[in-house]
Amino acid sequence: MTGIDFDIAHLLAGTLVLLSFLQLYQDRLYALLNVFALHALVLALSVAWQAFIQDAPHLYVTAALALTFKAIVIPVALHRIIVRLGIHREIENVVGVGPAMLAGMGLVALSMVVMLRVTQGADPLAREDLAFALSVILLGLLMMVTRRNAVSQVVGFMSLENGLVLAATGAKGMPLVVEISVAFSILVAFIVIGIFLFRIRERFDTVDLEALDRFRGERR
Amino acid sequence: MALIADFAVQGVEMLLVLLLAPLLTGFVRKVKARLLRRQGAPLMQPYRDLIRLMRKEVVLAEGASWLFRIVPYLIFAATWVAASLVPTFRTGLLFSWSADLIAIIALLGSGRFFQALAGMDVGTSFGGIGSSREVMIASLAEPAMIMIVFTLALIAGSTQLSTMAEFMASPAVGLRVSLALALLALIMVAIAENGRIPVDNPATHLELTMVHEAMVLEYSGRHLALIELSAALKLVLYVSLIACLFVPWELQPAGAGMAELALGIGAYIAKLAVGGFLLAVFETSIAKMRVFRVPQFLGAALMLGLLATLLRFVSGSF
Amino acid sequence: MRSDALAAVLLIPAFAAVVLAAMPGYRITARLNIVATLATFISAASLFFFRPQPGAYLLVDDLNSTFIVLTTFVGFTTSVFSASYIGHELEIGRLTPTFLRFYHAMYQVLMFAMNLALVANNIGVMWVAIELATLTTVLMVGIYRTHEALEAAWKYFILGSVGIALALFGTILVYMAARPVVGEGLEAMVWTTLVTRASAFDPALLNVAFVFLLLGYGTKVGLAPLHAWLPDAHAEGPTPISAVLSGLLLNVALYALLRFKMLLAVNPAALAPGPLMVTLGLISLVFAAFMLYRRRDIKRMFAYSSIEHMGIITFAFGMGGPLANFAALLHMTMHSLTKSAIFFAVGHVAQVKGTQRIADMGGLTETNPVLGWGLVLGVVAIAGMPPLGIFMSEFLVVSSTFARSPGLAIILVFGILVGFAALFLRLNTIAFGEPRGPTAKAKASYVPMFVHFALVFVAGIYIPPALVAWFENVAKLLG
Amino acid sequence: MTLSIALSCTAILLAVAVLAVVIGREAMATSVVYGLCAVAALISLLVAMKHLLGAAPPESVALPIGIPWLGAHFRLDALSAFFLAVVDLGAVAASIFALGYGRHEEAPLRVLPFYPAFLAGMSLVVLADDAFTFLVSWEFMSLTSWALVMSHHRVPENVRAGYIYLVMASFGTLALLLAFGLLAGPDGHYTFAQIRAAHPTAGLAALVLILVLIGAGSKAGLVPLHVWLPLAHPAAPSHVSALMSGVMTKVAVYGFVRIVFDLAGEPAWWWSMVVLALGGVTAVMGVLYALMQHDLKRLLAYHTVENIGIIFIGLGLALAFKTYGMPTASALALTAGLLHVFNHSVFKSLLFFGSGAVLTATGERDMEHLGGLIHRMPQTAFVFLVGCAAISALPPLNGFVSEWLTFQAVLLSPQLPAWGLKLLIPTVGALLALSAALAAACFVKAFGVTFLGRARTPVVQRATETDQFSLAAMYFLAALCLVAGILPGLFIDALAPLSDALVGAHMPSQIGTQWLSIVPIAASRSSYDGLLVFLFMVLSGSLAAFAIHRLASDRLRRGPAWDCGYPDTSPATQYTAASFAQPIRRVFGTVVFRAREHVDMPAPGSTQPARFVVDLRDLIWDALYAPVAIAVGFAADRLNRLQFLTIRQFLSIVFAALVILLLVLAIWP
Repeated sequence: MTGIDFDIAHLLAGTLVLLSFLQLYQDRLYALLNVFALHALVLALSVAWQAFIQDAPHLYVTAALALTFKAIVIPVALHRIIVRLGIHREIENVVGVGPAMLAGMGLVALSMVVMLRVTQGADPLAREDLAFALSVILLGLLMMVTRRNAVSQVVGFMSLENGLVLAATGAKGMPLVVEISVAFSILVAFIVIGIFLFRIRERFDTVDLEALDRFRGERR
Repeated sequence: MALIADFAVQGVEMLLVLLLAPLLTGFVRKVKARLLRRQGAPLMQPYRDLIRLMRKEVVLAEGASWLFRIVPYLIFAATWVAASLVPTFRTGLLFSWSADLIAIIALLGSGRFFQALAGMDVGTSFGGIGSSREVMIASLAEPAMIMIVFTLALIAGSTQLSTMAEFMASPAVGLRVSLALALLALIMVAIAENGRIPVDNPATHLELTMVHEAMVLEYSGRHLALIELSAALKLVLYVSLIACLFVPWELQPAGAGMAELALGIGAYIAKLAVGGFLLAVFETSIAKMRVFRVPQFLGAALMLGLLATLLRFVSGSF
Repeated sequence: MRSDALAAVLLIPAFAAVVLAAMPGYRITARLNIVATLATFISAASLFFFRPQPGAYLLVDDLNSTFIVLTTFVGFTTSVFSASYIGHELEIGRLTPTFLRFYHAMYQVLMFAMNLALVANNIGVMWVAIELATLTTVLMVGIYRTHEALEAAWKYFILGSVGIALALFGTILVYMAARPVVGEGLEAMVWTTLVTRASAFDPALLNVAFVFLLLGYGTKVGLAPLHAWLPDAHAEGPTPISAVLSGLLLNVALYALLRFKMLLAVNPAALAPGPLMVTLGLISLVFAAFMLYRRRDIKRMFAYSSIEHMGIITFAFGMGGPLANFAALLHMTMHSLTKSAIFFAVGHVAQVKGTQRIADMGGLTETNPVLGWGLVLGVVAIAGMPPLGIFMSEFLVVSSTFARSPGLAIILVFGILVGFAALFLRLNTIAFGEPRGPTAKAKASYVPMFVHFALVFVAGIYIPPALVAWFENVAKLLG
Repeated sequence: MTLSIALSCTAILLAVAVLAVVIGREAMATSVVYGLCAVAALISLLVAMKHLLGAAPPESVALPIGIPWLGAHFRLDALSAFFLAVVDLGAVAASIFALGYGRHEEAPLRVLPFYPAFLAGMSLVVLADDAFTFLVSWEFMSLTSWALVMSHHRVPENVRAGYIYLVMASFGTLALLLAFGLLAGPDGHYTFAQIRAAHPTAGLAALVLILVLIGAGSKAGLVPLHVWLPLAHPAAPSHVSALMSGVMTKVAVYGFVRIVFDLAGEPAWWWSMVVLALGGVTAVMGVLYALMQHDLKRLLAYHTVENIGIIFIGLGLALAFKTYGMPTASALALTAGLLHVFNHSVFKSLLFFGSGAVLTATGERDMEHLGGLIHRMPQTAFVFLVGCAAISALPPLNGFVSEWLTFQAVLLSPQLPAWGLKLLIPTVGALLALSAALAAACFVKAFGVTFLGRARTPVVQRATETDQFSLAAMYFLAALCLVAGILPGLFIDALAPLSDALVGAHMPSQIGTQWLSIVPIAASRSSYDGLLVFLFMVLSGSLAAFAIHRLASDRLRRGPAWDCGYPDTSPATQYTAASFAQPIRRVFGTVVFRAREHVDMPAPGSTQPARFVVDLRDLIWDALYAPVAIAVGFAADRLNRLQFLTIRQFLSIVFAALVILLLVLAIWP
């Protein structure tokens, strides 16, 4: 693999991490959705690039999937839902944006440390990619746990999954990547539908545990 | 031949304690009366009482059960057997090995057990008072007695009364702290066990103060006679126990001749007299204590006994 | 013949799923369900005798063959139970025929998924299968469409999906670790290849991989603190599903974890997986033991007891060594049988009493003697009392641990005792005392329950040498 | 051969248990089950006695069950034979008693299946020869007895009792499990033979001793692990109470002896001190608790605690002598302890049978509602009296013999070099004497209040003498009390091979001695002859009776009670159990139980009755058990909050776990 290939792949992966940070930074739903669409787009690009440099045509399927489904369909659908359910546009954070960003920094550092312990013998592209992928995943999780808003949590989950796809495609010659990405898209679809079905306006939280307690009398 | 002689001696011993028992009681009463400047009943009075009681018919309370009727015989049997196992004028009695000092105490214990039961049999309040107080006293007196036995047994290296007595007679004893403690404790226990002042008053019929009398309140006739006799026997037993353990002088060894035996008997009667006199003096010079002071009195005895035993355990020289 | 049996294990359920989805009518579908599971069980049992060669995707070895047989067997008995259970649900109208078809189809899909996860020789396939199983159970948990059921299903779904993601990342990392050694492509995901070459893998990658797999599959195993979905899913879903969840799905997830543990065990430079599993196991045990005290819902209570036992098993595997591994395998088997049997009993109890509130049950041994004593027997068994099987495994675990590291054994014993006390505290209110609640006789088939108990009892007294040899091989395999 | 017979008897018992489930509803089920139990136990009893008296060599057999590569090992040596005999003797008596008593059972299906299983469990414990078999049988015994305790489950107290019992039992079993784990080592050498060969290190053995004291002690009822016992034993049907009190506690003692004297290697210097101290405290505490009771069966249960204390004193002395290489003295102490094991099993079963008879006749366990039963049930009263006298250690009955031997052992102890023992043993001796005296007091109360006096409630008037089977069982045991009391030599000689095996010496043979007296060391030192004492008492008593009736009067007239001239009073004026114990309560209770007496005397002229309330506090419960319960509840409440987190919060926990693990990896060297 030549240096330029490596640099481009590296660049795209880095961009994904950056975008994850941007997502953390957003405090309005629409903006968040837009950033996520961008996130998915960059993912599609990087997957396509991987397909090109690994000349693994099946990866193009994944790329296309990411592009159409995540970058277009889902954001639109979520827009609709927001309108339908009249979810107000503010994103409620558990911790403020600033602390969240700091935590994100910490997580990225952590993933770097963990991944760079991998011996030099391993394929450098894999190493860097994995490091970025791991940080994307962690940032996604961070988003899920710091945002109270259902939609933003879904977005968090999806960017987490983008990280997965990034890792999977980065893993040269890994079988089943396409299947996995498909499976995940279905999963995400389920979640979105679920939100829509259960009318989860604000957050996962209010699919009430209080109800559970009332009916089951578990709380003492 | 020797066996027959031993049998004879044992028999004499049993009869002796049986016959002397009322006399001792009478003697104590007489001395007490004298000390109180009273004429007092004659020495033989207890015998007369016993005989009269035996002749009288028994008036049995309605609630009384079969237990109530056999208890007097049980008590008498237990006390008599116990008393006849204590060497009085001669050690090495034929059957002395059949029960050691612990067993003798246990025999007295069974006597008391049944007496307390009899006290509860008729179902009167006084019987209950008597029984419950009696067992309370016993529950402290018996352990104290066991502790005393431990001390003596550890000194004499045996719980066998004859052996102990022989050892006590021998010069090997010497003067020991533990012995003194044991003697003191033994006297306290003896007073309690025989229901003498200050623990109990054999002469009282004041409801709230009596213990022994309350238990036997419902007895009459021959039953009462047996119980009185057993009480007298018990007194003799304790006096002769103290005598044979602490003043074993003129206590004749096994296989002694007639003359020595006569001497021994004389000495024994003298000891009884002294013991009775001292008891009378003590009783007249002290007031009865409240029932709930008794535990402290007996607790002191128990502590003394325990202390003596501990001394023995820690070093043989005490 | 050889590979046929293996194929059957997978194809029968898949096919049955399609058929059942299409077929109306309660009686016939229930029967068909039973028949299908029975057939699956038979073909699985035949794997004992004809073992196919491991392929690129499928594998049958000592470790999983026992699991397959166990899974298919419990699946069979559960289907028998579910026939009588679902009948009652239809009568009282908690389920409509449409949902019933769905239910039976899903049941078969679940069986398929679990079998696939067990026989998969490819870590990717294994992952897919387990996720499939998870999603199916999510759907079945929500089948009653009540508020609580949907809530539980949703919770399960979300937490499950995150677990899925973590597990996948772990799988990818394993592949990355394997690739330089094994070479690109399919081979680098075939377990049999991996385990032979793992010693040369990059330890750092393996470590990270194991962390993700532990958390990912650990969520499915229900180890505290990843357990949150488990109690509600058990409590709100149909009881047959609770039985399958506790009895089988947890095992399957743990089995996956074991595979990767073996992978790490081969590599000397990698961190020892033992301590991690021991820690998680003890946490789950003690935590669940305390949680048992405040439970008022009978199914939730037994769900927590499942967490407790999963903790014990994980702990034992973490300790390692022939004794502990043997004990863990035995415990796994016994727990599946016992716990599913308990849920059979609980299902009927809940139907008789018309509620799952423990406070509304009472004097069960008076009103429904068979059911009541069955439940007592089950609790006695699950609490680890002789002469039932769990006592033996707990005996082996505790005694072998105490000699090696007393501190851990003390914690273990403490947890067991606390859980024991809690279980019997509740049992007393359910089974004894003055009868409470409705006392109608249950229309139930007690056969599956007592078959399980019979097996557990026999295992407590006598384990056939063949099985022993089996377990011992596996114990050695696990190191 | 003998072993296989014993095992097959156990198998028969298990089969009977299954049979009971099948035929439980039939009318004749009771007779069939208990009859079969009696027969099986009898056979096994004969076998055990043959093995013990014949001083036969140990037999062992291994069955291919239990832990596969280990198998189930069974062994019949002198120790197991003795305890097997004790178990089976109790079993025979209980079964015969139950032939009559069991008819009154309202829910036989809750008793019949578990009873034979319980018997089987107990005999399996004493026969087991490897850790696993031992523990299985041990826990099986607990389980079946728990089921029997729960047989009258509609009474809330019984359910609570069963619960506490089961938890304590499992606690003890886990302790024993840990002990065996230590003895067996990491690679699982579970057979007793391997354990004997192992010789554990000192620290290990110390830990084992403590664990065994917890495990066996909690089953035997050592203070402070006794709390379950007075709750559980009375809750069961009376013949089961008899077995639990008389026999099961002895099985626990067997466990202690087997492990400490046989398996755990050489005792350290302090072991005997712990055992002695526990024994002394247990003896006194047990009897003091008993004195405060007015429930007859609970009183008996507390006396079991006391007697266990006495047994452990004997064992502790044996341990002390063994430690300092005084085998003969050790043999004496051990024999004393084990003889008391036998004696207590006899008279405690007898007493529980008696209480059972009273219970069936009156439906009352509370002594305050009884009284005067001696008129209604004279025979029961008689045998019960024998039992009371025996347990109060009155000569010439058997209870006295074993306590006498224990005292003799105490008198040998000054030769022990250790200073701690020099100070401890006399104190323990004092405690022993105290407990004996208090026991006598307590049984005066028990018998006096229950059988003597006048009836306190109408139920007594309806009472009738109990059935023939029960009487037969009770007479049998009463006779045994007397025989063991007047011919103790036979029993002591039977224990010789046992003490040889455990402490390497035995008491001098008693058969040769004159008049069948018993001589622990030497005739000059001490000797006791129950037979002669008995003869003397009979002789002098009957002599007196004869003489008086012949020479003096034998006239007798019934009249109203004198009672110091008070008019005929109501039965309510009698002394009750509480008032009888009041003096002793004043002496000990204020310290031990924080006993407080509240009197509220209404003003003169007011009509409401005066009240007198005594409140007793169980300090052991307050100090040890209540805090545990509170702590568990507290922890449960705190952790229970985790059930109610939101999904996001759960996710955060997962996230935190992930980050922590990654951090661990990051800082991994």
